[in-house]
Amino acid sequence: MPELVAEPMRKELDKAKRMQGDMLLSYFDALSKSGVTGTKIGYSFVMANPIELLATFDILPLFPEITSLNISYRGGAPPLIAQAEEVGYSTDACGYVKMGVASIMDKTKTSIGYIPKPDILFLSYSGCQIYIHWWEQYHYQTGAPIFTIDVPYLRDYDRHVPKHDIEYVAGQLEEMIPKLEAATGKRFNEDKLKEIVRLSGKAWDLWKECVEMGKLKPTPFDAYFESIYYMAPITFARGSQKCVDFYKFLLDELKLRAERGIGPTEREDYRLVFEGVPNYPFFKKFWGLFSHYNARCVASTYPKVAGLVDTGSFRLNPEKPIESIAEYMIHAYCNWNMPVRTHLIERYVKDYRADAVVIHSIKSCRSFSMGQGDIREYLAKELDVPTLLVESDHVDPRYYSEAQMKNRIDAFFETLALRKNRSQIN
Amino acid sequence: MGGENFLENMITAGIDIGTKNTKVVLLEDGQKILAKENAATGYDFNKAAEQTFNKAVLESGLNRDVVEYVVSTGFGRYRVSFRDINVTDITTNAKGARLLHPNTSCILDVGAGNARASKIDENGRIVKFRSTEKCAAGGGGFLEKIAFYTGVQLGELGDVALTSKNPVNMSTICSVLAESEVINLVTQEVPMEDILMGAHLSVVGRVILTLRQVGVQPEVTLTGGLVLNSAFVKALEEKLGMKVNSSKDLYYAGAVGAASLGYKRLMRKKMSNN
Amino acid sequence: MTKYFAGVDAGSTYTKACLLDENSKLVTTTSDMTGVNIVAATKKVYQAALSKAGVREDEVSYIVGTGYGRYKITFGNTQVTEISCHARGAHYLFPNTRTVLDMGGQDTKAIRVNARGEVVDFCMNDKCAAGTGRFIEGSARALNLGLSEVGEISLKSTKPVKISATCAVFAEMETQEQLAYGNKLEDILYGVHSSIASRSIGLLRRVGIEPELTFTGGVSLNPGMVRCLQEQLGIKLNTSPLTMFCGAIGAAEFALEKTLAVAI
Amino acid sequence: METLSFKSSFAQAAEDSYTNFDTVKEWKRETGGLALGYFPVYFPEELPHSLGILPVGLYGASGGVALDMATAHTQSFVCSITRSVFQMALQGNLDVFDGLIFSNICDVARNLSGITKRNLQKRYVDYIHLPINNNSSYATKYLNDEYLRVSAALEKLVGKKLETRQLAKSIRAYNERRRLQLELVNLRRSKPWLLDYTEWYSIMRSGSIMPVEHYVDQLQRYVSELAAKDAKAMDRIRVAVVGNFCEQPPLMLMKVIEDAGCYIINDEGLLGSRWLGNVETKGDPLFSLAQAYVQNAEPLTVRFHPDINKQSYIANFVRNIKADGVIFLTPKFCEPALYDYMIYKSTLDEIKMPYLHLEYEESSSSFEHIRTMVETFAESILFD
Ligand SMILES: Nc1ncnc2c1ncn2[C@@H]1O[C@H](COP(=O)(O)OP(=O)(O)O)[C@@H](O)[C@H]1O
Ligand SMILES: Nc1ncnc2c1ncn2[C@@H]1O[C@H](COP(=O)(O)OP(=O)(O)O)[C@@H](O)[C@H]1O
Ligand code: SF4
Ligand code: SF4
Ligand code: SF4
Repeated sequence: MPELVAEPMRKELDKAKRMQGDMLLSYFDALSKSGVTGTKIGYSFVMANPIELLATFDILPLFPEITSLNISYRGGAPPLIAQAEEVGYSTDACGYVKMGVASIMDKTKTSIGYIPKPDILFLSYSGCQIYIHWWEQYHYQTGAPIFTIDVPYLRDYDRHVPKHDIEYVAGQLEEMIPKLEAATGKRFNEDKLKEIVRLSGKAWDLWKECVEMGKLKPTPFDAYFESIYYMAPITFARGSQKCVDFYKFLLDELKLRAERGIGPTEREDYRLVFEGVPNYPFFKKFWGLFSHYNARCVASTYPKVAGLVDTGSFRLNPEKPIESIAEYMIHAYCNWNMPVRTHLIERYVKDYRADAVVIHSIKSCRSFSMGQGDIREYLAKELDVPTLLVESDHVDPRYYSEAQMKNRIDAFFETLALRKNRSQIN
Repeated sequence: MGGENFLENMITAGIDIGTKNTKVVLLEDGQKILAKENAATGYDFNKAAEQTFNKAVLESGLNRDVVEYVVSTGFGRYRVSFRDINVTDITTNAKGARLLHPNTSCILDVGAGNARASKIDENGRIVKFRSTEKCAAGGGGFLEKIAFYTGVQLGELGDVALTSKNPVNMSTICSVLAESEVINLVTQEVPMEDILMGAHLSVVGRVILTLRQVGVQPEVTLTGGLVLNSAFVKALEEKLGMKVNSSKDLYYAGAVGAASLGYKRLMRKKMSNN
Repeated sequence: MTKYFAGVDAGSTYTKACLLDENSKLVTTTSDMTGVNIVAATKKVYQAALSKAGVREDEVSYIVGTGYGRYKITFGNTQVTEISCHARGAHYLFPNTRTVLDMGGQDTKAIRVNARGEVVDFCMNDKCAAGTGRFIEGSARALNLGLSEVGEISLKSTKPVKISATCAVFAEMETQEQLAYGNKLEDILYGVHSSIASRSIGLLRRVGIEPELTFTGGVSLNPGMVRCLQEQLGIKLNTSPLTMFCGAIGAAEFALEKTLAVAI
Repeated sequence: METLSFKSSFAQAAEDSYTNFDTVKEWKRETGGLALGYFPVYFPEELPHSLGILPVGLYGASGGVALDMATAHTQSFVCSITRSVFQMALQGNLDVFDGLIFSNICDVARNLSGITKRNLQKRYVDYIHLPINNNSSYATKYLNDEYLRVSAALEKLVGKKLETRQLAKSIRAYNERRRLQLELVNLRRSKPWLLDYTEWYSIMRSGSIMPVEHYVDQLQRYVSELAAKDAKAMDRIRVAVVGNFCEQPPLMLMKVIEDAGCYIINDEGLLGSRWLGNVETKGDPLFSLAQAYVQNAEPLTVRFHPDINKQSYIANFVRNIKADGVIFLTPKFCEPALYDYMIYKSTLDEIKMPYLHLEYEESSSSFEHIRTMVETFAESILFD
């Protein structure tokens, strides 16, 4: 990251980022101690998980997506991917799956330490079908049982959810309660669930306020590259007071930045909307290719994989915990059909007064990437929004070619500069 | 016909038509190499086979008619008009490797296009085999391209690479990407030997994956064009952490295996005729 | 004293240079293999352009570098990506250009431009659908043929073979397998050109094909490729012996413009 | 072999279902009915059928179309069937269909439904979410409601109401088709030399384009004639082909496999059409249809079965069909197939069943590499 703001100031303004880092470390620490403490580990997905229900039973959730991306961010992906490919996983398979499977093979130590094996596999089938296959791999690898919540895809192009979908998801959540009681030996405590849901709801509200700060011109933060740090607590710590505190803190920090007129780059020359999963192994380099042009992201889709908080599509309600969790689960980003996803991006461009859209496409994640070409078609051809589509991989450094990436991004900014100049003349 | 000696001095030929090179071996009694020749395959396979075969016959100083049985193998095996039979190159490479190195249990055959790994049991039977995944393909041919961009002769490629002290990390999986990465490295004026060694390591990385998929078990024998490449062999041994059989004759393993299989067929035929 | 403006395109295969005078008239073009020493190659090609035109170094007011090696052009004043340069160069040669297809050694680009030759939208090949000059070179070398021959030979095809693989790696394997089936050389080569053409058309569709379409880059010299593209698109392409220099010409135009901008 | 008179009509219909759909056009002209295209794997054909709509399976163009338009909208690292179906949708081959329906086979197909909708604004494009949690007591009720939702949309399309009696009749017709297809499956399993794979394939494939009554009629005669036939068995290995459940391999590829010394005694091609066995028609037929799916669906890669152990399933399966080996034939870039390969292969290793993994694209036209692999595979089993 370029140091454009004076160092002491930067430190002052990056407190939330560091706080997030500390939270993540203590979370990893709790995971690694689970063997000693006897805490049950429940593997879960970032998208559309009923984490509130797990927390009610004191199950410690482990998100292989988060461990994988962190390992990858710290350069630890290649040995794990190689290990998985040696036993037969294809180069075309999602890197998360390969890393996940390899990270719990015997004697594997990852760049963030040992990853505990699952006691229960919570399968929320929402959007990404690879989830199912991934959990099956774990199931046959470790014998841990799979607890399934099937989440119907959003079929309606106006975002309408039929009643039977909500009934089905809520019904399955109800059915899971006795299973959880059996697995943990704990009685279900409805009040506890309600309290957790209340705290979750609070965190969502604060996070929503944070992401909408991107509407300010200039935006005080980068809604893609910085959000990727900020989005972590809402996933792994949701439902706790600590999580609520974090977002309070973050909101204050963002407000302070806005007040003082500073942000992640020296100036704000371009406002961008980002779509797609980032490339973790080259995260900072990739960011640098944009911040070099004083471009800031004002809104993006990926940091909302844990919940589409700013779309008004769900709201956690402590009085109706199960139904509102069901609704939350249905409205996961990848569970949305393509026209609805496309329109969300379109709305971001308008509401956040963006100059252009950047799509980062992941070769091995088809849940995101299939159809991104069509998003580009729509934005570029029908709305005349400049759109750049570049591709690499989320965890596998073998698909990143820096020179090619730079060339495309440089050229993109050349065209944006032309457009800008023209609109200033006109 | 009569006597025992009709089973002696039997000469068989193995013709291995690879994507890049055609290799021919003449074998006496399924054991002794009388001649070995190779030439570029080009685009007329039968012609390549014919010419290389004639050269081998010439080299052996024998008459063409004494070759009693011709086995074709390799990817152009169906296009050799004068073959008696054709066998796949996975089988012939395994046979050839075992003939040349009797303690072989894993064979890694790296040609121009892709790599195949196979594992054989104590009787020389193939129990498991695998070819590089399409996306991870690119064996010697990739190195040839790199040689071309960097202006190094193919024969010297390995030696130049071996002088590298600081090989670049070229981790890309697919050779389309790897090629453009090499071009970019050249553009950045990274020392030639470091690029070359990086390229070798990247190919080794890919083929080892295939080998590990069948299970590595000593002795490992390398066959195909890359036995001629010192850097490849060294990188392979280092990454595997074991010695790899890589005598120069193994370049002809496919043809040797083919000729030896021809000898077996011929024996059986003669015995039953007798 | 006349002033000159130079564009140097340090490509992956060829380095190209050109000079424009202050009236934007093309004075000269030169090219040579890039080879392994980019700095030397760019110097050499640039010097060749100067001596070919009889222009002294100090008569050149501004030099713009482009191409993958643009940061290695040590004597240049600034750099512009080859996407913007090809667009400008195509517009220079064919002012009615609205779409540019640039096929070079390393990548393929589809560019939509406005009436001023400015880039409106562009797309570059994804690796898995890469169809570039490199691939033709690969086939040429595999078949022991010269680069300028392959296109000519493919023109003789009467029964084209279909090469269906999308990625260049697989397509190369497939080419060789077609030989194993005993297909004729010209038919296979036609297949190679045709498969690359269809991949580039996919790319062109991403930006939208608006006439006139100008075909630039080294591969625009390949008659086999031109034929395949025209057949599949059903429209005529602009090409000329100069389209290979579009990158350099565009760069020189930028050099001229930059100087003008500074002067005003 | 040539004596079987209906052979060519099967072959023609199958050929027609790649890109032309002339059969469908003709049917529409004759009957004035509507046609509906559906994407693999599972689709309740009975629903449109009972409303007089002709359901037709969309199984890719088998290399019959250039993919230039699809390339503009989709990434290059997705399987070919999605790209060719999308290309056909854009360039008009699918104009004959009044609606297109997708279901949750995989992430790619799922997103395909949305981009198809965006590009064909006026067309009826729908998506069925088939439940995966089929041991939930809510699953059948959910699917029943989902079928009602789709029926309502179809009713709107034709301007007709779904009638219980009609639906029961449709289910019976498809029950018969499933029964006959299974009979043919068993016949081929026991005597694979009775018909070539190509022939077998076109019979199965034409089942997804021909009107079911007509098809059943032809198939009935075919099966009985075939059962009475005699042919010489060759010394070949019996292989099960696994993984080609969605994108269809080129027929030439299957021929290469058989010619290399194999009998394909099982394949997953077009599997959806034979999945549920006999569906109950007494009571509420719509509910029965939903229940049949939830309870009887065959385990298949793209379907999650909470209660089925895939490892013992594959072990029993290869034992029951007396396979000598398994060929995993997976479409390039088809992730679901690649994951099940991992689960299956560990079991096959354990029970010492030889297997081979190959990749294809529907448009592949070169098979040398595959030929070499399969020949070696057959050699290693035959000369054991
Ligand atoms: N003299 C040599 N020195 C180094 N490498 C060589 C030499 N000859 C061939 N090779 C390598 O071997 C590869 C060709 O191997 P070969 O087994 O002949 O291929 P195929 O069987 O596919 O035709 C070439 O791509 C090249 O990398
Ligand atoms: N005379 C020619 N005939 C046909 N093709 C040519 C000719 N000269 C160059 N090419 C093609 O052009 C490509 C190089 O194009 P160029 O635009 O110079 O690329 P780059 O800018 O990357 O160096 C080569 O790969 C080759 O395929
Ligand atoms: S395919 Fe994409 S959404 Fe699915 S697990 Fe992988 S990265 Fe996540
Ligand atoms: S370009 Fe590379 S990654 Fe893509 S299909 Fe080809 S070999 Fe695979
Ligand atoms: S072939 Fe595989 S990846 Fe493609 S649509 Fe079918 S199931 Fe999905």
